[in-house]
Amino acid sequence: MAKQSGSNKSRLYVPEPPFRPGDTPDYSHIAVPAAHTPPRPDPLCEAHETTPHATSLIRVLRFNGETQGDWAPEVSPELMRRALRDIAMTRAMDERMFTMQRQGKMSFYMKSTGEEAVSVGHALALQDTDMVFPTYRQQGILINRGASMKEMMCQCLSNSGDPLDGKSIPVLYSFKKHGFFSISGNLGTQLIQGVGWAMASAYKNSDEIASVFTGEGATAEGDFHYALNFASTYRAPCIINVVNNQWAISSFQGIAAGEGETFAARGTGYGLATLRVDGNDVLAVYAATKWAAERARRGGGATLIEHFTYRKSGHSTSDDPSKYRPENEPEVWPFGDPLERLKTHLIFIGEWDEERHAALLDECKGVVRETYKSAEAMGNLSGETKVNDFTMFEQVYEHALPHLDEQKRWFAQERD
Amino acid sequence: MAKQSGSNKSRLYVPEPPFRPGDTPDYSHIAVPAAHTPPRPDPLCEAHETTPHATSLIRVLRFNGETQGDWAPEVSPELMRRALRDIAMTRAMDERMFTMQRQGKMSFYMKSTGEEAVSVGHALALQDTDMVFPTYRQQGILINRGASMKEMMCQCLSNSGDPLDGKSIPVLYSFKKHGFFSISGNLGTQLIQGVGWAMASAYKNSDEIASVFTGEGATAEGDFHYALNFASTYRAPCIINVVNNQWAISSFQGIAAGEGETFAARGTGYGLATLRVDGNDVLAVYAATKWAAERARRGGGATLIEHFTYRKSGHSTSDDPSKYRPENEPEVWPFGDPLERLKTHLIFIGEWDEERHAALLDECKGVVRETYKSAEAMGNLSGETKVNDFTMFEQVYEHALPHLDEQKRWFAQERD
Amino acid sequence: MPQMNMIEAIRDALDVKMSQDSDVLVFGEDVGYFGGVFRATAGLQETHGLHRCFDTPISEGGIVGIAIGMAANGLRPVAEIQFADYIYPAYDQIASEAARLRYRSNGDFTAPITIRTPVGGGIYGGTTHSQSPEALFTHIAGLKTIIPSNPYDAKGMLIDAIEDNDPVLFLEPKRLYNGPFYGDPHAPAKTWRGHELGEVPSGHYTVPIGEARRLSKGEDVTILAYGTMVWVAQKVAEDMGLNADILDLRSLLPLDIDAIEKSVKKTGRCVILHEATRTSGFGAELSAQVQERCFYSLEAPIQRVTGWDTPYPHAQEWAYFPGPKRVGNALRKVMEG
Amino acid sequence: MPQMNMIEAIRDALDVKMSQDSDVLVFGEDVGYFGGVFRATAGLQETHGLHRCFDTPISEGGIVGIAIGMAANGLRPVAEIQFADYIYPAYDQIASEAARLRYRSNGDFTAPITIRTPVGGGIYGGTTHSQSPEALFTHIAGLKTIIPSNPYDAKGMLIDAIEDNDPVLFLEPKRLYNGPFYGDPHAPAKTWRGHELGEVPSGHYTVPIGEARRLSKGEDVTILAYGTMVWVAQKVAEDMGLNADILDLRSLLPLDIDAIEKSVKKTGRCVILHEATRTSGFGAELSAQVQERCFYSLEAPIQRVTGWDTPYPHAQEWAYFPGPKRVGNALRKVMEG
Ligand SMILES: Cc1ncc(C[n+]2csc(CCOP(=O)(O)OP(=O)(O)O)c2C)c(N)n1
Ligand SMILES: Cc1ncc(C[n+]2csc(CCOP(=O)(O)OP(=O)(O)O)c2C)c(N)n1
Ligand SMILES: [Mg+2]
Ligand SMILES: [Mg+2]
Repeated sequence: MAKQSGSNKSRLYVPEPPFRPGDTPDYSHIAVPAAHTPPRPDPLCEAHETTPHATSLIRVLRFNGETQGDWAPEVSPELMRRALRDIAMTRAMDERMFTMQRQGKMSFYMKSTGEEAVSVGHALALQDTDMVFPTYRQQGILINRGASMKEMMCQCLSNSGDPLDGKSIPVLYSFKKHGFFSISGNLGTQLIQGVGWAMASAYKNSDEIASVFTGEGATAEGDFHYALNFASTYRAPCIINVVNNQWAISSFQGIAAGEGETFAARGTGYGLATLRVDGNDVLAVYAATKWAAERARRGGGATLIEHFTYRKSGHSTSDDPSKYRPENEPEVWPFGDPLERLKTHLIFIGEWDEERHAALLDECKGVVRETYKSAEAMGNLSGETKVNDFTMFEQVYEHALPHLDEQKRWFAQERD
Repeated sequence: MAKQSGSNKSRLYVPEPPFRPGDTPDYSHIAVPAAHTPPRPDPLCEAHETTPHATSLIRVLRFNGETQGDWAPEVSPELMRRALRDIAMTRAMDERMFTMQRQGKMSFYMKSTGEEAVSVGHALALQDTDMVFPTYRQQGILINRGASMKEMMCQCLSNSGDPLDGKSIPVLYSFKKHGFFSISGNLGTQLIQGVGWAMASAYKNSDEIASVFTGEGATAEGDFHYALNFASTYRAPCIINVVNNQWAISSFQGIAAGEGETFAARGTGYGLATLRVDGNDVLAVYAATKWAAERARRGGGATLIEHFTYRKSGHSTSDDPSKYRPENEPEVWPFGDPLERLKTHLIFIGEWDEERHAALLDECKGVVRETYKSAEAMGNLSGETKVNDFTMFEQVYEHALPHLDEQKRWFAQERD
Repeated sequence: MPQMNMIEAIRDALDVKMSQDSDVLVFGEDVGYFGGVFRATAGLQETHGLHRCFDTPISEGGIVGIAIGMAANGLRPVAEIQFADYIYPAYDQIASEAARLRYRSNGDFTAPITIRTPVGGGIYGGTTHSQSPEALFTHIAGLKTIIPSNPYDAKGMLIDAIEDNDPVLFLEPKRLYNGPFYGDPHAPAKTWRGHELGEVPSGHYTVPIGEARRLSKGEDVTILAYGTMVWVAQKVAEDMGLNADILDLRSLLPLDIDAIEKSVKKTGRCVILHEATRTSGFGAELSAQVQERCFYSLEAPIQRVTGWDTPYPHAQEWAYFPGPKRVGNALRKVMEG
Repeated sequence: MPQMNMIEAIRDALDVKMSQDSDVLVFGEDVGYFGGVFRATAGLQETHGLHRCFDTPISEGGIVGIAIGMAANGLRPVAEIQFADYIYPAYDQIASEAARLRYRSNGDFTAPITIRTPVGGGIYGGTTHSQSPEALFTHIAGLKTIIPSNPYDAKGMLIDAIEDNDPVLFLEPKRLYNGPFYGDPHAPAKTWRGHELGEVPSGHYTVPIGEARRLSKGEDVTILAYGTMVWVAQKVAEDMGLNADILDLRSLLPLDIDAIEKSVKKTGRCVILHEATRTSGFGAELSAQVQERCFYSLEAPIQRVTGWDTPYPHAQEWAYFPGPKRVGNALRKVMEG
């Protein structure tokens, strides 16, 4: 099925995605397992007992709203409605911020649309004191943990309410009080830091675990290898999450890893437990996380979880995905939408209905709108950000060093 | 069995080798498979068909001298005697150079004693035009390919016969004419370069493949991950060799990789073919290499081979292994000695005898002695190296840049 | 004469070399089908084939690593690092390997690779899309580090870099891709259209590595600049009515020290500009060399105008950027000194 | 007062801190049971336990990566990089992460780590066991880079580094481990025994980061040196009978610029010494700052004596090393100038 743009007259093999702009994407070859999900072993099983899980797919929610299989978690309708709300809220916020970026209010924004179930399901299954080392697409964790949306928005607007004082680009949040590690603009680097954090936790005999994230594209960085390797050697209490949303800016997942194996399978050879989960199925994400968290907390070491999902939007506001993939690919992607799937289930079990759903979406929109308004009142990048320029000299070191003090003085003299 | 030095009052797990100085090493728990070696699949099989090979051990030579199993290669007695000679010669050279280093003739030396079958068996199975990216313990490849031993020795002596003009420390050979890439002092870096070399070979529609080496310790570097990953994505025609000689200076292999999986198994999750071979069995090394080389040459992509062996000597002349492992561990290591094992086989099939063996060892010793004499006549580091100091300014760039010319002039003015 | 912006000039250089020499391969993150996040490789895959211009995994170390291996095997790889801020995972492959392969093998093996990467601020990229790490590379013997400031130079220097038998780091001031930038973010953006350095000959030509370009001739003061700061220098000197000798260094290692020395000996005054962090920036080396060679001609202390010793902040971008005001102050100071 | 060589002083500093503070962990390649290839951690595992002093995989990036994570979780990790020549795989974790974590999170998270690593030549280590990469780190805002030249400072500075709330790179001139080295490889080796700086108090004390140490007071010339070159400077100045103000900088970032400025304003002459490659070495920054601050006091051009702009060769080690002859020549030149 793969075809090659340009002529490839040599034996050098370069992978290509199945569809490009102009093609009619057909994903019927991707088998969506209906009923057979791999069994749920004991969380303290031998790592190799999860080898089959690395190449199959853990699913709980069927498209018709039923739940199924070994992994179906016992969760209350309240918890599921909470999940639904967190997903809807994350999506509403993303929507709004994207639009506001287009209006020049901030330099940049990144949506997580289509993959919100990963962060929300994951966060629901952790304890709030567990430290997550997120990428820029886990805003759902902050929403779930009750971080102030206004602070998040102010960060994106780089205004006087920005807890980071304008130092970082939008979306690179830091919320220690919510167990949310400062996001680095450098891909991959936090993976091994999270493992170190978990080692410290073990050293201190604490129960807290770490949960680290990477996109599938960034698994190619050395830090991913370091993380798997150190986690294996020191049996660090952590979860290593690969969010496989099929795309890394314009590169399909076959560039990141070749076409031979899943991302979860990477962990097998390191002696780690490995799970591969339908990332659009919030209950499956929840169940897999619970399993891995229990394993880590009880001394079983690290688990690598691949969350199989799809990046519905562009990579960021700077990206136009129609340049490299068919425009309707997000719609024909065979795993559905995480919000819709959870909604269908809740309706199926009689705990939700269309009216309440519409009201929920409205409510989220309203909250986001009001919050945004109050955030923007504190400034935005196209107007007056109200960030004090002198803050740029702060937090380079704990205490300013003499040469920085001197430069600050120069700055003060030269600006007027 | 693992015990912990010092007290470990925390849950942080740190692996330890089974035996330390003072212990009586007992390796009876390491099962040496007698007859059951995994079957030999077609070299163009699917990668995952070699998954079992990553955790078992390919062996051909039994201790009693018989050969056995699927992998037993059809090799002539001449070829085997050639292998025997190469191993013996490598060992004799290592012996001599080690002694000479102790006498201050060179700054440093590294032996490959106990693991010569890996380089010799491997080189025998490649074509001489295949490019190897060796570590400092593959001198057997140079011996096999007929590199000038005198040049090798002059390199170690950093004298006027040193092809590298004294620029590099001993053992870091470079022999392009023998398909032997310049050895880097930085561990791991060459792995991904070898993959790039192989990609270029594929691009040029050449039949040449690359074979890259790492010790098991250095697999923890990012470059190992890059190599496996890029080899998988672009199906590069290469062999990735992990020489697991149990030790990385003072660290046992459980530090490098944790205790859960073999080094060969690392490749499974990358979708590479994986073989694990008794590295003290030169015929098994030969057979595995033949298989992997055929696979690569015929377009099947890369194979990861773990050569399971043992580093009998110290890491280098700067190391004293009795500080961290029992002194007699090399003797009780259950896989025997590569030279002895091949000799036993040749005698078993009636193609060798003790007398000829003694004569061979004598001959090697003689050749090495004479070669060393003529090499040392060209200088050594404790006496007059006869290296022209001005050569240090050469080969920084193709053509000297003005600032280097200037520095060379300063040097000339200031030295007398 | 064709008019090109800097991206087009870079793309044209790649196209010219790929057409001439089948050993030239181009690769990096998003450079294949998509043509690069700054579009510098757009269309090259279609023209030259999938195997000659392709995407790589997100692994800067791996990208430079394969480039070295390919180069050792006779090819001429041109690798893109998406932002210079992401070059550090490749630092070991560049500094320990590409730069030292020829030396440690005494010429037995070489690594004629070109690494292209965007540098500098001015696009609200914050700490991780704005850095100017040139000084971390000028300290590495065996490597060449160059940085054009306009389309004409970009094409000619890139072709020269690809043809060079040593590894070359080719830095692209991203704020100049679409036009010269004179330091005022509020002024209407200029394009290269109509600028004489936006006139880029088609086909093959080179701008030799190692030669500075004189922007303006003057007797009052020497300004040493490169990348974005070249245009800031020009504008400020003009606005001040200074008779300045402005050198666009273009090549940092090798450095055109003769041109610098001649100029400072004539003017007796020197101001050095760069966007990078001040301490141990390349300006330090320039200042040291000028001082060593022109000590007896200097009439005032050499001034450096640089980025502050902090990471490149996001919202405070223009407070960080060494803009016209600070450049002007330094010029006034050096003229008074 | 206990007599210690530099290795013993470093080990003692680690022991003191590990005894005082259970948050201090020590790890790196071969540092656990074996005690490090230079023996700096010998005995610490036995004394403090396997979980407090342990071996790591051969992965410099991983080592620094876990150190950052541990530090963010409240510990005080001290990581060893076996040779500074092998620090580059960790460059990204150091420069992009450890040094910038506090900044990018506006103080929400911090990385108080200490990285110890041996630098410099003098042991026939060739290109990959001799490097002095300090300038690659002094360019990084958010990091501190320090380098002791003797046992007393080594212990006090290492303790101060561990207690510092910012990441500190602690460079150990390996040629000084066993004794001061005055630049002549053929002279009988000196040990620290009997040297006043080999007298190392037991228990806790600090030598504060940021303060230079004056080796000798003089009016003729200022010599700025650090690491191995400190002793070469002392010997040459003595042999020449110069009245030299010799500053052992000890801390490169932060730099004790006040002490430097005061000294050069007094002497009017300045020679800067380092082993690292010349171009963009730390000497450039020193020269630039001295020139900026002391221009009107300078009576001769500032001289730099450094390693050549080549990799550190093996057999030609002593031709590369900026030894007494070259230092003497520079001093003569600056005195004449
Ligand atoms: C070290 C590094 N290299 C490159 C980049 C530029 N970059 C930012 S995001 C991205 C794609 C990441 O893809 P993936 O890991 O799949 O995550 P996703 O965006 O799909 O969530 C790239 C290449 C970067 N930020 N850091
Ligand atoms: C990047 C890097 N880190 C550390 C070292 C120091 N070092 C040299 S050899 C070695 C051990 C290597 O062990 P292994 O890979 O198992 O190879 P072996 O020596 O057993 O053949 C170490 C740590 C180095 N040379 N390069
Ligand atoms: Mg992705
Ligand atoms: Mg080993």
